[in-house]
Amino acid sequence: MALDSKTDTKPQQFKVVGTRPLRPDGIDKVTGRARFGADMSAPGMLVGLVLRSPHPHARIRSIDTSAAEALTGVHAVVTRADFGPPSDPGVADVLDNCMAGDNALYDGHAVAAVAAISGKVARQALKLIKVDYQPLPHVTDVDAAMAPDAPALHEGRADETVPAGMSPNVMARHEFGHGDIDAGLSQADRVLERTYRTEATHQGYIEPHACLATMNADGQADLWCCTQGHYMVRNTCAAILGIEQGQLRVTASEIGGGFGGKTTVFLEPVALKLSQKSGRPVKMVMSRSEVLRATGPTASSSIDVRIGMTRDGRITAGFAELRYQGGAYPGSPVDMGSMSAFAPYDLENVRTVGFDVVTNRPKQAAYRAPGAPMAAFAVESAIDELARGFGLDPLEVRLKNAAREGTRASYGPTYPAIGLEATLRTAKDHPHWSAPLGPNQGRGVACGFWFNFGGDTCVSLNITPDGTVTLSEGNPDIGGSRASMSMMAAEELGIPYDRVRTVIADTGSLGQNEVTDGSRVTFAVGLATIEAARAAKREMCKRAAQVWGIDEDAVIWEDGAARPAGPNAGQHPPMSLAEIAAIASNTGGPIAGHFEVNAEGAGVSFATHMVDTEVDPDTGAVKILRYTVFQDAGKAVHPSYVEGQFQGGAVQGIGWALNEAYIYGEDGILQNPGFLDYRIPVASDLPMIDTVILEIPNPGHPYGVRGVGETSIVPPLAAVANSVSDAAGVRMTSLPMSPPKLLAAIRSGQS
Amino acid sequence: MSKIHVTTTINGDPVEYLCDAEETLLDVLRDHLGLTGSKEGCGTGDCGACSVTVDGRLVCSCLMLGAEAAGREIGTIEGMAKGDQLHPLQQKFIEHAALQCGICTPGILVAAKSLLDHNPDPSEEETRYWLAGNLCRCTGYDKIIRAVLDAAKDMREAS
Amino acid sequence: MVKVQIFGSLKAATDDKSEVEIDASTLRELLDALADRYPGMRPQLDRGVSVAIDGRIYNDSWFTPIKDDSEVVLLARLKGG
Amino acid sequence: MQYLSPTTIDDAIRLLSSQSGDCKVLAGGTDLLVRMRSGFAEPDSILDIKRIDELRRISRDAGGWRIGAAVSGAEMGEHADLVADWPGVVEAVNLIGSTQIQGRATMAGNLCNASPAADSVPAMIAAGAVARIAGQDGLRDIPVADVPTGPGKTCLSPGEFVTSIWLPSRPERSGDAYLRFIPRTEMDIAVVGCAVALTLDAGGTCTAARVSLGAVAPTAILVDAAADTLIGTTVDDTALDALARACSDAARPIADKRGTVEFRVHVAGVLAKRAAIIAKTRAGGAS
Repeated sequence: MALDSKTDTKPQQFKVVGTRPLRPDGIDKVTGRARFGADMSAPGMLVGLVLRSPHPHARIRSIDTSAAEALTGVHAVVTRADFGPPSDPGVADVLDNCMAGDNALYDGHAVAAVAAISGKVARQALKLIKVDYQPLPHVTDVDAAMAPDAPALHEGRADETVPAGMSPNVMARHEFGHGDIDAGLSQADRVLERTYRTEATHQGYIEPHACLATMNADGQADLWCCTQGHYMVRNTCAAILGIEQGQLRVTASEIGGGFGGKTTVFLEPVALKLSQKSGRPVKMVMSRSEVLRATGPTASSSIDVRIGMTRDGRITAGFAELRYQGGAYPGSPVDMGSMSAFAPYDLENVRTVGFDVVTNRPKQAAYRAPGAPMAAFAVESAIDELARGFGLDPLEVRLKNAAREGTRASYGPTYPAIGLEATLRTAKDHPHWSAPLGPNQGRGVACGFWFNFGGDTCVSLNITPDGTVTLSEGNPDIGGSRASMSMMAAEELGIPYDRVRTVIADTGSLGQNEVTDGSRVTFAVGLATIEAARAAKREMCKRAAQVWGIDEDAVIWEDGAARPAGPNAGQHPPMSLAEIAAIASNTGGPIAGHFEVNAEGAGVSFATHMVDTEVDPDTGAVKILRYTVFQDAGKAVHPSYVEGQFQGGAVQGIGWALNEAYIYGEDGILQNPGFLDYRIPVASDLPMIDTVILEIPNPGHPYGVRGVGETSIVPPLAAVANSVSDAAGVRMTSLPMSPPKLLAAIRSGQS
Repeated sequence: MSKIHVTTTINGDPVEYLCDAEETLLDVLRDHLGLTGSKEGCGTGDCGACSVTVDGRLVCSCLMLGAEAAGREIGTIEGMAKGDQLHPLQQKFIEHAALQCGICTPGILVAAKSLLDHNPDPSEEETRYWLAGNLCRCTGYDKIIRAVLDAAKDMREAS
Repeated sequence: MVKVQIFGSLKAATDDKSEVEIDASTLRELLDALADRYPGMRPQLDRGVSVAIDGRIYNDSWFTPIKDDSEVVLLARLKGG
Repeated sequence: MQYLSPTTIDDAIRLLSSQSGDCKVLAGGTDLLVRMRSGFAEPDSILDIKRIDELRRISRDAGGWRIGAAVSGAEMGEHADLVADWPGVVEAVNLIGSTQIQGRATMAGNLCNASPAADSVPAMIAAGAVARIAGQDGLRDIPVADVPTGPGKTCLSPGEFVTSIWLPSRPERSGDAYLRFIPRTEMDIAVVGCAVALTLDAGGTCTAARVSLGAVAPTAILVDAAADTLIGTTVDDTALDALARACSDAARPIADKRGTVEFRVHVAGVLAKRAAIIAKTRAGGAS
């Protein structure tokens, strides 16, 4: 359903929302009691392990599993031959990624799996599986994969949008925009053309994928796993295995980070199949190297930008061609990158063209605002270079061109009330902007945009006999959402926060819930929670009306109690939630509210980031000196966790900008499948990350909430690049700005 | 191949177990003893999620054999709170929202406690370097560092 | 009639028109009518699109009302992480 | 796999020589367990030397220091007298990995792992350290510089293991320093490492120097030409520039995922200069 705007124009007064209560799962998580994916076991459990391709691209001529099956202690071996065609063709690529079919498409691609009584026996069994590979030519670079003679992964799979004559690795072409680029560029005082490149980065969640599966011969199955969406896991696994969704109950463990990477399945269908075959529960846990080799990093990109600017800082036209490789299957987020690239700006002439390219790398998975950070890196770098070239203030130039309410977005629609301008003005007035810089230091700013979304949501709110409230929702708590749901329920019901307990229900207990992604949870699940609370309030008002013998329309809910609506309703003392709950059995039975919705109408959000860096001109080392995030949250339900999202996104972006990268050799093998050389930021790399929360209410949410999780990773790539370029005196157009790359740029700039 | 019989002390309790020679202390804690608070994030000593103390010394339990624990005093996250009394660090982590997903939290708490045992008044920089071996991907470390420094301050004032 | 803005890669199906007029009062009617009128658009519509109606973005809800003067923009299907 | 934990050196030698299969010596284990985990090492037995008391000691020996092979980096860092004598060596050891790694990793293990990028090795070479090796034929002492023979390879024979490292007595007005370059501030393997140990006379002129580079060749190297640029100078800017050139000239690195040839060659010189300045200051020279 579509939701009507529910927010009045006047700011709302909140009692619970906007405060900082302790999260309800805090004690479990600081004592080690919280159970994550790998923390569950079952009686009679077997250990499942996966055999992975050592080749970047190979035809699988045959797989001989007989010796492994004969090994004592081995209870099941599966290959692709054990899986029939999926019942939904939409998951064919997912299955092929979980277990290779005719071809191994990347280094680390699963080709077989075993279940055995111990990890030790399972490891021995893997060595006994004989795979006859015929190595094929491979390609891992996006521009190389677009060459006409590049080795092809999926000949003939391009969709109808791809012009004839392109490389068979181009799967789709996307185009957005309006106006006339050439006309716009002709009005510019300078047209900047640059090519920008970013490497693939991994979401880098600290918890490897893990699951525990039990599947019976009759098709009934239970699955425990760490995921961003257990309903998605249920539906995908059911389709892959050809079983009914209702027969598969999935329970989400606590989740040790996801950032988009746990929005699909890898081990789960394999574990279920191993369990079915062995008749025993099967637990599977990935190693870190498996996580890096075979689960989704984001796309790497190569982007050409052409932007025209007048000398007073007006952007006359913006064009970008974006080429993203998304690994071995179609679906890189180049469409999102193409839509978001110029989204912060009010442009008469704008066009983006995106190409979705396949290569011999693991299938990309969503990563926090998928596709947007690299596009923002390109566009925000170009704008910065133009602005500085004219001697203009980079914040002023952005303000001059900023999208605002009524601007036609680069991706088409007209913006409602948005917060970009507020973030820019706040940034300009912030002491950080005017703080002095020392030698070899630089300052950079960049803006970022993300859509956010809603999706299917189902919650159930139950009033217990003693007047406490349990809220069941279907989205794993990835960063404090139990707290924010409890807060919104408490706010709406007018009761204290600690009277509400939020639980994450399994797939057997609620209807469909969309994955925890798209920054949707506080928005969509929050909205459903508020509506469920409103339903419960209506029922409680009805019960009070019954007791008072008045019309139910004559009862209102205020401050946690039913009250007569006015003097005409009669003199009745307020009846509290606890009082109504206590007599629920006498007034009709248990009281509950529930709400089911496809929560459309999420509000887009914007951020501006500001960062100071210091560059060591002799080594190319970069130090982050100071960082400030300015972002519109709509309404910050629990400001501490909003700040946490801002800070975490910024730091992931810093990693992407400076040192994180998938490194492939000529041989197509991933060279850094571990946290030693896949270098995510460590505590000593960073200063405190300052945050400024702005609140421009989203009219699509009762409390004005916008998603906050993703936007924060969009600006930092460009902000850091602009800062480093300022500090080093050379323009950096390729990420990561690793010390060897930066030093080479500095030295070639000097010579 | 017979298993090794190990007698040791974990969180002050006498513990005996049998393990294979190649099993790590982390394997033993998680798979044999049900102490799943220590996490395996990498298995190579790069993430710190499996941090424990051995005779008071902070180590990665993934880089130590179970057999090596014989006669040692092992401290894990499960031993940090005393009954229903959270350690001040645990309390401050909740108050400061120093965890988002919580997977790195046990390792960081064990490491932070080890820091404060060595140095009750660490600077921000000392804290950041001490904790550099504990990866957190959610928080950007800001609230973690604040929580540790705040806990240190409270503990100094209380002592 | 509703004016619908078409994004670039769909223009091949609309004789390069970036705006088309469709008789529709709900999202479902709109998508059905587009697919009927412009069969070349059908594969993309089957793969999924998002639709911005008066600045708010919808993905699935068939009966989302569309007014004659609504601003309607087709978008690539949104993804998130 | 078998786990062996002797309590004397003699028992260790006996056990080591009696193993038929691949027996690996376990000190801190911070490299060995990683190799086992990734399947690169699959030993038949492991000989844990940490139960041998004398290998856990730091003691005065012949005017210098003897550091047992089972002494952890953290223990070295906490030994004030050792730090006062050889700050560069201890810093180099303390740079290895995280606080957690420091709780286990040993200097002898860092040497025997024979990585060209090992942090402690250039510092030990610059300090003139000597490794004591035990085997069936008794003990032998050889310079640390001669222990690694290539990536992952040492001069140790089967049945031998390092029991301790000896650092010589520190001459008057001497100082040492080790610097490495890593992309982050912690947790990385050195892309380049450089150690400088030098001695000044009363007038501030350098009378002796040793300069060693890591991660620019198959093993850490002692660069005599670099030392020569310092000796006889007051370690002034001219000497430092010459030092940097000599180190860059001596570097014969490979390009890999951690750095390019050009980067390593250049940064070898940069670090040498910076390390020499620290060593000079520590020797009491004017800064």
